[in-house]
Amino acid sequence: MRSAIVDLPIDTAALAAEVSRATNGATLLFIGTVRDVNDGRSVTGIEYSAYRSMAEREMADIVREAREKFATTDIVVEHRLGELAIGDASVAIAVAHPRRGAAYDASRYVIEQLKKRVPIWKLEHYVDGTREWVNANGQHVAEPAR
Amino acid sequence: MRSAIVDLPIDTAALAAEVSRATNGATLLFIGTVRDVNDGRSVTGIEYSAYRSMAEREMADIVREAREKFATTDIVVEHRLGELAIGDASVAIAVAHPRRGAAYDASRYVIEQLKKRVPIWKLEHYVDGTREWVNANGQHVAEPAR
Amino acid sequence: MTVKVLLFASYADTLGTNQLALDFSSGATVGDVLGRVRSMPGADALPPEPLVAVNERYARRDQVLSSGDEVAIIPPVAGG
Amino acid sequence: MTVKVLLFASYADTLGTNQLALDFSSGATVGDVLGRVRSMPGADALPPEPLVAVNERYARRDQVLSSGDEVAIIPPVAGG
Repeated sequence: MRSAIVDLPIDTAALAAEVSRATNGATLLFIGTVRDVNDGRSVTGIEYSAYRSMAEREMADIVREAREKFATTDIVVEHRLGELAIGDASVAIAVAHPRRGAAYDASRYVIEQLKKRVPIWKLEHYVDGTREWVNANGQHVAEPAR
Repeated sequence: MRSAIVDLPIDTAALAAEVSRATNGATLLFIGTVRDVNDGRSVTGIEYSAYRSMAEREMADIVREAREKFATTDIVVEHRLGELAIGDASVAIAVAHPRRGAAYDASRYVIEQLKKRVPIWKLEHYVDGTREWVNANGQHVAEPAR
Repeated sequence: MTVKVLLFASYADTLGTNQLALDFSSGATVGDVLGRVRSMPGADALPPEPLVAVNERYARRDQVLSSGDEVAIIPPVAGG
Repeated sequence: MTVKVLLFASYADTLGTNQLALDFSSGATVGDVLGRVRSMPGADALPPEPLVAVNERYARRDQVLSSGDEVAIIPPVAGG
């Protein structure tokens, strides 16, 4: 059981390996990646920032909750910050469990809670050179000119 | 979109890479692995066998159905046959989708249908040297002495 | 007409073979094949209503067979 | 007492800073901090009820603050 905010690329295969265990029958690896289009606009990259200490604390809380709800300690989550390119993994969640149903439910719980509670923000960069803060509800706030 | 019955170890990271695409925001990799205990008995390995041509056909059907239901062509499934050891991947399903909800649902659809319909069987090998056919409902049928 | 019957896993063990070639008169159904197989030595261990596929598709008891059809009697599946 | 206020992302842009140190009399609440921040130049762009955390925990408007508390005004989160 582990969660971390990281600054380097996430090694998703290593996360899956980290939760593997002879008692588990199902491993589920969720990878969130940067899309080239959001809300109809062409994206060239995203800068992720966070209230880092609180984000780490919330992620640790979420993993603890998932352990209690789904009875497995085999949960690892990493969220990356900084400048990400299209296709880069921004978040990865590896869960393993004796039963597949619980693995799916635990994985889903972690990503949904993460998207609701963990104080991380993204500044999308568009083809036209503009940048906007995006929130999870799809609302945009233009970044002031610098 | 691809499905296959394979005889060699499944390269799960390659499956995840195969479905990745700049338009997708979520990749979900499900890996089914051989557990060391089933129904309270210590397992040393499992031999998977199949009605191979029909298994390939059913898997292709399931992937096509998932494509229609969840609107993504980024689905790859492999199921391995032969002698597998504890921890080996017997099945892997990689799905990518613009939205994470659909990725989870498509992945779950494929594994649930696979477990219901694809004619594959497993002969569990136990610590005491006995072997039994196991079905998805947890019923066991002892293999006749050879 | 001749129908090819495939047996797998525990059913192949039960009947001591994984393949049979059985002759039927025209109009025979999946149910007829099952009846014949069930009369064979050891076959009383088969469940009353096993899954059956004809030419790699799951089939009902009343499906009429053609010569050369491949009828598979399918134990409860356990993939994954 | 002095309260440290943290601003992030679009809110930091809006106020032109990511950190403030504000003085309050004893008994001040989260709501009092929000009221003060909202009186600052540019702050009318903040939403009426932004998320707030005190010492890294989400907090309600009526939470009473202590000296040295870290109050973060949190834009809608967008991780993942």
